[in-house]
Amino acid sequence: MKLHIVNRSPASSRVYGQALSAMGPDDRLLLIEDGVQGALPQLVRYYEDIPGRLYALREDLEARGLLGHCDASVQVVDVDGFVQLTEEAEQTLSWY
Amino acid sequence: MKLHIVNRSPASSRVYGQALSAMGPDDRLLLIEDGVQGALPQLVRYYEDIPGRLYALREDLEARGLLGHCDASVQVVDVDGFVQLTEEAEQTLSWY
Amino acid sequence: MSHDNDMPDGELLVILRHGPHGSSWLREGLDVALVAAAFGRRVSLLFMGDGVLALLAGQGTGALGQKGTAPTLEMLEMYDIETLWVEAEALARFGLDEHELMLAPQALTAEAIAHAVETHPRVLTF
Amino acid sequence: MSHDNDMPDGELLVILRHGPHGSSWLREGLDVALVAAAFGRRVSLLFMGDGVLALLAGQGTGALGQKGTAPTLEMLEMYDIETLWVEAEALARFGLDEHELMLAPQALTAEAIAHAVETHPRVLTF
Amino acid sequence: MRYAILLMGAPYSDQASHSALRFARALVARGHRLEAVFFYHDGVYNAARLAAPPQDEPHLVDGWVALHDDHGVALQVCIAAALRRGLMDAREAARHGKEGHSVAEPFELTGVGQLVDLGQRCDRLVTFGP
Amino acid sequence: MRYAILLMGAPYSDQASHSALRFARALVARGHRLEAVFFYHDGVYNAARLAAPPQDEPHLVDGWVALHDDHGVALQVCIAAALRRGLMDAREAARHGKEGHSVAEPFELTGVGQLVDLGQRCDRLVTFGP
Repeated sequence: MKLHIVNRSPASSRVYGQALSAMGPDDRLLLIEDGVQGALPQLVRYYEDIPGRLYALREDLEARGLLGHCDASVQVVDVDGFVQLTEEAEQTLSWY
Repeated sequence: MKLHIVNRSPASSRVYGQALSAMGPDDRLLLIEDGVQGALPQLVRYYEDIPGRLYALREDLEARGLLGHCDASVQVVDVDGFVQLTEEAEQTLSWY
Repeated sequence: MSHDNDMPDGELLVILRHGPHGSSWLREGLDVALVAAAFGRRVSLLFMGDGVLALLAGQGTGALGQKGTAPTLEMLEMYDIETLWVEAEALARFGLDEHELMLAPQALTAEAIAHAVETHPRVLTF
Repeated sequence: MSHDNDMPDGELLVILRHGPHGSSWLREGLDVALVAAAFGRRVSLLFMGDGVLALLAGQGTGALGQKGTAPTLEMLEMYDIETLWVEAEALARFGLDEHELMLAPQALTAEAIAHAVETHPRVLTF
Repeated sequence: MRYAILLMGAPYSDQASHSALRFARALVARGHRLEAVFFYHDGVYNAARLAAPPQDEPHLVDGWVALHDDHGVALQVCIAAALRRGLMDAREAARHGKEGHSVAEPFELTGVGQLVDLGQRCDRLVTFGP
Repeated sequence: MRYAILLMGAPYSDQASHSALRFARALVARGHRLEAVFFYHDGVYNAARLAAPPQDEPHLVDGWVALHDDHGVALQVCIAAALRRGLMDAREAARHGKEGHSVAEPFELTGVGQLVDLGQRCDRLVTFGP
């Protein structure tokens, strides 16, 4: 199981599609930085193919005032949880 | 008449849409740098709403080996022609 | 029409296309707008694309505690920047309502954006 | 399956997602691949997204006459980098045919890309 | 006509600096007056004194300096964008209690007001972003 | 576990450097060993000796140096990426016939081979791009 990290918004970049292409059936995807926009209910559909495996970084949601706008399907983790995700994955790939 | 300059490819960025939103009926659009990918027959459809007003920079097409792949609807200009386009326009806007 | 005909046309339109915290574009674009206003230019601001998120209420500090741009935006009126626009299409894309935003900007359709660009002698994009 | 079972699995997969001349990403990503190969690592290269344009024949010099990355790619075989892949979907997006490309890379579907990522213990994206 | 260029991309990292220099040369070749290049955002890195690109790549700092020397083009660097990115002249270094400097001559550190001023008094302002 | 970080974004220009420093601190707080941060592409600008951010913003250079001093994290800067961008230590400056230096201590100029080595001997390599 690998952890994919996406820091770009699906509203402005097509990088999310590259991450999805490269994901195996157990891989997880973490949204950070401007990537957390993908956790909004209107944008989370870009990630509909990976139900239960989509995470977003709490601190980056909070900084942008987006925590309260987050879709219920997204698992919110703090930076400590980010580290934990990297522990659990064999390795990480970043898509920027 | 204003000149809009786009340096991102419509294959990887959504910036082309911002440029199109901001264009008036006589405005022109010049593709430079990686933006010249938009002159390919498969990508030129993103610019179908501005027929006759789409330009691409010859030097940037040549550097990428794309000159021979360019769609016939695109007007190819060299950097001297780029300067000329800025002379003819009241002002320029860059979308990056 | 989405622009106010009572208002004298602006001299400089600054288009902000990036959200807070992810990059310095928003701050650096705002700086240009504030300095131009301080120099007496009539400045209009358009929040476009991800830039509309700059206006979202309830922003916090950044990854290392930096304060972000929301405090600067709250001071905008002091700088005599009174024309504040936001791209309607971007609001819809994010599922945001005009009334959830700080500073009560006016929402512009794509046509109104083209008109705003046309009527400003100088436009800078950030 | 799009990968060759006779070939030992690679140790490092370098994914190149940018075309030539527009940025230094392609050159800097290639440098990592070449150095890793020179250090004896088994390196695989995947050209993905705009990166497929790196393989287009007939590239020229850059905006100020710089030579670009095509000459480096032509030397790739000397570095014992033998696994060269290209994203099939990106080729289709650009309307390019596998046979128009330098170096005869193998086209991979999205599934084969996921498999390539899965089987390499280390993957770097540029 | 009187032109100004606004450059916001870092040298070598993306094509913006190459494009801007190429455009600047074409401008003066067509007889236009290029008042200034204003370096903002990551464009300020173009002023780095110690830049040492490989010999087979264009030397951008030298290119800008030649444009200044041959055509009187002012090279204006936004001071706020520069300081946070580690670009200082000797005067700023002294003010910050540091020794040395990192900005090449004749690049000059200046405020964003200069950009506003250029936008007003030039016929055209052309932006090159990353 | 043994970690390494690959950082490729310029400081202040985008969030990558802030994110990487935050992640680095969280790593060591959880008891992991962070072997090195490797600075590549525009990440090399994090090593700029004369960086002077406004007082109300985090000082990234100081943040990296503290990580080195407190936790023995190596700060490795790709020399090829650095030289073309104007980042040199005194030795490289002398070799190029220039005076002064622009890289802060204890950042060290090194080759891409170090990155390859980190990728091999660390359990995790986490990239922060722009």
